[in-house]
Amino acid sequence: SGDDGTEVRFGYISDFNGASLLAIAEKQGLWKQHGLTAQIKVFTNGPLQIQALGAGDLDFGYIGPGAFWLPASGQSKIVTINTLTYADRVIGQPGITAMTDLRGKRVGVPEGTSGDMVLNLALRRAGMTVQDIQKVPMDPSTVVSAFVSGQIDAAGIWYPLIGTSIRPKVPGLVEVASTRQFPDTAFPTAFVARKDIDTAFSKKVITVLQAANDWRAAHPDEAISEAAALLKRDRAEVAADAANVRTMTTADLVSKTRDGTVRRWLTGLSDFFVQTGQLKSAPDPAEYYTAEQYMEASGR
Amino acid sequence: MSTKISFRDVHKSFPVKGGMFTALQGVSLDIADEEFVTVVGPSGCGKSTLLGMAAGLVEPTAGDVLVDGSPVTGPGPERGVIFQQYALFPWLTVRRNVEFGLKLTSLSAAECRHRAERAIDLVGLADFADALPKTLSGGMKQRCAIARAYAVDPQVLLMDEPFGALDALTRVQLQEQLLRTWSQERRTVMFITHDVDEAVFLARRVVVMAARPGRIHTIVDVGLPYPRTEEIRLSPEFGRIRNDVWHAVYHQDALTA
Amino acid sequence: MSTKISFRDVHKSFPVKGGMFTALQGVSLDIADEEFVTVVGPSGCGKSTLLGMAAGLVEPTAGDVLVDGSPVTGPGPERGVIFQQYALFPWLTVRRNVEFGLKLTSLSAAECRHRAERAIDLVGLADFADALPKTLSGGMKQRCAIARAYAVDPQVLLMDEPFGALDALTRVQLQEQLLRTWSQERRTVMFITHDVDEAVFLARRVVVMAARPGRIHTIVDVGLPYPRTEEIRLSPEFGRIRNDVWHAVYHQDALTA
Amino acid sequence: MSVVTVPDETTPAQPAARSRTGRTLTLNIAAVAIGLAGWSALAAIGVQGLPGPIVVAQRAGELIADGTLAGDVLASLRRVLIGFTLGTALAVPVGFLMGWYAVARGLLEPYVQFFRTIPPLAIIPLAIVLLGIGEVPKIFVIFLAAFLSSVVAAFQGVVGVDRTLINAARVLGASDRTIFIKVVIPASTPFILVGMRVGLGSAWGTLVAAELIAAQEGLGFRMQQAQLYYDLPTIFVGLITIGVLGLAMDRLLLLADRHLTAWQERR
Amino acid sequence: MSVVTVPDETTPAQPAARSRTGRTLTLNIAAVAIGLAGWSALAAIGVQGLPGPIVVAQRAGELIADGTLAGDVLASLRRVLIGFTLGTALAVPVGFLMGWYAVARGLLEPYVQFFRTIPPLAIIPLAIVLLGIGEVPKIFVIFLAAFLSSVVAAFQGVVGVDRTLINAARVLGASDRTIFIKVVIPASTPFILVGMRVGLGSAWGTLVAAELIAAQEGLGFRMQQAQLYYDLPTIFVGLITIGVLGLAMDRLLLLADRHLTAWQERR
Ligand SMILES: Nc1ncnc2c1ncn2[C@@H]1O[C@H](COP(=O)(O)OP(=O)(O)OP(=O)(O)O)[C@@H](O)[C@H]1O
Ligand SMILES: Nc1ncnc2c1ncn2[C@@H]1O[C@H](COP(=O)(O)OP(=O)(O)OP(=O)(O)O)[C@@H](O)[C@H]1O
Ligand SMILES: [Mg+2]
Ligand SMILES: [Mg+2]
Repeated sequence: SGDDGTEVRFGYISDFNGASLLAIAEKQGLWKQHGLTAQIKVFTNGPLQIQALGAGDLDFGYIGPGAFWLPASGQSKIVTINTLTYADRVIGQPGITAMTDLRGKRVGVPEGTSGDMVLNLALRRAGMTVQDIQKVPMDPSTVVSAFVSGQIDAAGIWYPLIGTSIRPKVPGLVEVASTRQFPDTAFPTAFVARKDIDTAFSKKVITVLQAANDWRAAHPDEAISEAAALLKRDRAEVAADAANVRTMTTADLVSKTRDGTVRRWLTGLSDFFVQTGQLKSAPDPAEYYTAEQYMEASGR
Repeated sequence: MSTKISFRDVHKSFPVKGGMFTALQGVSLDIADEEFVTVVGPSGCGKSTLLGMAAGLVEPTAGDVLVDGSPVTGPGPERGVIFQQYALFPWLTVRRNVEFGLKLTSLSAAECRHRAERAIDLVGLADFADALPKTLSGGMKQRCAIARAYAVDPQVLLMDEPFGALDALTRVQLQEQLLRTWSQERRTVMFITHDVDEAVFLARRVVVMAARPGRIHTIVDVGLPYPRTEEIRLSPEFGRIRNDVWHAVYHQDALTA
Repeated sequence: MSTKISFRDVHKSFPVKGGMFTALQGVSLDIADEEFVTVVGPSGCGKSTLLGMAAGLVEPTAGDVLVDGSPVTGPGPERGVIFQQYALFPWLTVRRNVEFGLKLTSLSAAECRHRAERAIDLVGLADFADALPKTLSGGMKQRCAIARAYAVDPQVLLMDEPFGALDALTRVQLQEQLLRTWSQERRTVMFITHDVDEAVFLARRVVVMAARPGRIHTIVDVGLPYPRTEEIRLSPEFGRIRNDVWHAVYHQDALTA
Repeated sequence: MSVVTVPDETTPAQPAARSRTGRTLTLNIAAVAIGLAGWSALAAIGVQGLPGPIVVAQRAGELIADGTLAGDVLASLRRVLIGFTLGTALAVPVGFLMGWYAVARGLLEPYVQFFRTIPPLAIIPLAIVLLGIGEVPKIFVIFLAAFLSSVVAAFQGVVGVDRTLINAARVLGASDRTIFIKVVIPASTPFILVGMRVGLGSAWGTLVAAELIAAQEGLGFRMQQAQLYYDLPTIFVGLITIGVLGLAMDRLLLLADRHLTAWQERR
Repeated sequence: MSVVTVPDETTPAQPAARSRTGRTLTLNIAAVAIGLAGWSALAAIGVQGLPGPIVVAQRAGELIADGTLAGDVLASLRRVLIGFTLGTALAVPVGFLMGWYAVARGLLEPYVQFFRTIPPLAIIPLAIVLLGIGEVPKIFVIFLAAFLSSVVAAFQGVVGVDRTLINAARVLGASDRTIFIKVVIPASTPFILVGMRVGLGSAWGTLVAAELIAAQEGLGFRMQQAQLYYDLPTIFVGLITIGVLGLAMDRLLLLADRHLTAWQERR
């Protein structure tokens, strides 16, 4: 464990966002270079990792945008921003062409996830609210079966679920709204750490992640292969997944941290969570994003 | 009189650890219509097994069991059975146990109730009609089982040591009642007992069985007239037949059975 | 001879629908050490209940039950019981049923086996030692229960119609064996039976009970000497006592009990 | 006649029984108190994320005040009651068929045993595809859980019915149907009730899974919502409500058991 | 002496028994065949998202070839076996305590009944907090499910033991402990086995929930992973493997049952 300062217990989710850096760090020997060994554990979602962090069973973890309210409410700290994802869509059954067509229709969505966010953004842009549709909360796999079997008219859901499971069965599905249409709102993914993590230890890990991040930005194709190898999945599947991900160089992230872009992303997400009720108020990102450490680790 | 129950060269074996156990070997017996036959014999000689075949509960390994000329394929309400182990339904009161068979007939509810009442009275359980079996003494359970079989008034009565748990007076009273019913309503009765006195007192013929393997040893004709009275029980002729039967049973060595 | 078992003004009532049923009312009885007492009475008069109290299985509603001068607080291996319903452990073979009590003593395994073997031989079940209860006939089950109680060789034997399901010869053999053991090893026996002959043949005193409510009606002293032989059974004196007991039981009206 | 009819309630048997019930109640209350104390202690020493009883009680108060809890309880109770009732009602005849007819056993048993081991979560996609997202699939998932738990017990009960009792009914002229209703069912009541009690647990335990299927209210739904928001007090309110409702229904079953198996000689 | 010892296997009883087993097997195979046919038909008429048997068999082939399935089976089997064994082993003495001593019943019953109705999914957060994310919390969740299912049956079995048998043991001088081991356990074996069989179902049914706790392999884990990409063939391979393993273990229990309750007179 982290006690002797050499072993990192790292949680991740088995998709391109969650797995690529860990695959690269291992393959490129980046952990070893910094005198660390990594013990990586796969999880199905962010909140479970946050719990494990809280219980002291994990040192670092990976979360998607839907789980950002957890660090924001003080459950853990964000140590690096990973990527931006553009995987979320509002999809409709064939025949539906615009958000306004959804008035009074049944829309399935996993509540509090990025799918929920994109649905909210799309509604707002169309001048509607959730009151105008019939929102049916369900978990992601339920959304898939419900949409495929025509039990719901639309859904707020993401790739790769859309690509691998829904489109083959409903080829005529319509992407009514997409994350790409909201440049003002970003959907970042991040790595988080235990609240009581040792600063020196944490900085070493950040350094490794930064190195892996730069390698990923420089070798996008190889990064996909590395992730597919770790996940034991088809390279094509992972590639489709990666197509909705925007990676950034460490330099880029440092400058975005410095100029307040990251801060704006985080505040945007917090505001969304305040709307849904997951947060009571939007806290200052400085309270849960260790920007200083990130910049110090990068040496810039 | 025609034959009511007919055992034709009946064999029965049970699988036991390491082989087969022969419970009955080559038993042939005809019981006439309206006849009263008692069966005696050492413990474990196959009496209950034989009665179970007539009831349609035990299948012979070989041979045939006929009732009214047709092979027995299963039990039926025209053949009433009183089991050696009472077999009361523990969740029913005495009254409901007795009514059980009646309710399966086409009798009206009132008639069921009436008949059950009569049968319960007959065995002296009127005060316990609403008691559950677990609160009855051994003899009371047995009397309840008797009432249950009597209530449906079957043509054939197959009785396995029905009076075994009863005190002598109750026993004599029930013996006399049984004989009265039998002679008035002309039923056929096959009656297992360990009491040689009882066997002779009730029967037109006493079937004496032998053990290892179970088989018929002798059949003793009881030449005594009906109705059987206390007088007959005390007659020297009765004593003679009683001794015959006793001798037939007990020239055998009981405790090795 | 000192008193072994003592019932002092014992009452027993059971809760029944709508009130209490008095099973025993004011029963007082002393059974001396090494005495052989038989209990007779109409069905349901409380014989099993009384025996259950001596065994420590039934608590009196009022009054005291003492064994060796101290109140009975529960059952114990020094008081062997043979139940009216056999109560064999259905998952154990005859041999293991008989060994059950022995294994609870400090006897060696070999000794247990030996004693069980002897008890099983005694009741004539040697060939069925490895059979499960469900494969035994009624009488065989009863003999197994007898063997189980005999095997632990208790000081006091409490026997509830132990020979009820046995044929006459087996019964006589077991009666004689019981008397032999009793006289040689000086045990105390309380023995319930429905057979007045048996009651008189075995006992030093016959306790005659009456029903509704259950109570002691008379105690008949059997003045006959031990060992009891076939000769004694045929003696006029035996016949006289037998009639006394019979009269004591059956001036009562059995079927209303 | 020595049966004494005592019309008032002062027969000796009554106080004894009453005091026994009283003692059981005292013990139950003691047990609950110990549990609460333990919980408070755990929360007080600050086990991560564990809310104490007071916080939970406050949250319960809020949920009761705004009517959420009542609505959730009603919705969930309806689902559990219907699913459970149907499940156990079907389990008895199916258990009978399996116990009675070798052919039925041979055909049905593989399915029963197979589906028994499959987690309810895994049934959901199929339930949605075949039954939609209304109340039907939710009740179906609960029904299945209750059915699969009870059927084994019913089956075993039927198989174990004392053969002499069946014979006694047969010689009185009872048909298979009559034997089933009048002998097999009463004789296997103790088993069936075990099955029902276990099935009741399964039914409640499956509630959360069932309410994954597009529920709009219900205790399981509320708990999932709360999990999203990491709202532990609400989760605890849900857990405790489910526990208490389950306990209450179990007590009712137990009461039924006492009445239905009063004929058993028991300790 | 009419007990005939027949050393070879050609006694009449043997072929009958063998043919009965044979018929059951035939029926089971028929049942499976019917099931497969039904499944193929459903998949063929294009029930949304349902993969057919052939696709699933191919996926199974792949998973077997690369050793994934073997690893998953081993991991899950270990968890289920340990959890189930501990759970049922504890259920018997606890059921005994509850059945035998009124005090124990009063104290324990509320908890048992309360926790029985709580969904395993809801236990997970607490399990992580108290037990971490290693093997212990996973096994604990399975253990709990098996325990809670079995304990009711064990309890009911103990309560229903024939009083005469207990009395028979007591008059032979048996202590409470001896009575428990030598009378109560054998007499309630039919109940305990019902409990174990239901508990086995619960244990497997809880596997997916248990493997939510940061499992790195296992059938439940694999199914969840597959859910991220909605890889239905893999999910079906998992379901069928769980079903088959559960069925096999159930058969073993049934075999044990046959041996342990051969003394019962049964149909
Ligand atoms: N299911 C069985 N399996 C093996 N043997 C059995 C079975 N049923 C009965 N037997 C054997 O068959 C023989 C005859 O049994 P049955 O019950 O007919 O005797 P019985 O003459 O009625 O004896 P009793 O007077 O003691 O009741 C016995 O030796 C018994 O052990
Ligand atoms: N648990 C009980 N509840 C109610 N009544 C009971 C209970 N046990 C026994 N009785 C009643 O007590 C009376 C005496 O029963 P007991 O078994 O002692 O009779 P018994 O003399 O042994 O009769 P038998 O010769 O028929 O065995 C009976 O009338 C019976 O109904
Ligand atoms: Mg017999
Ligand atoms: Mg009695």
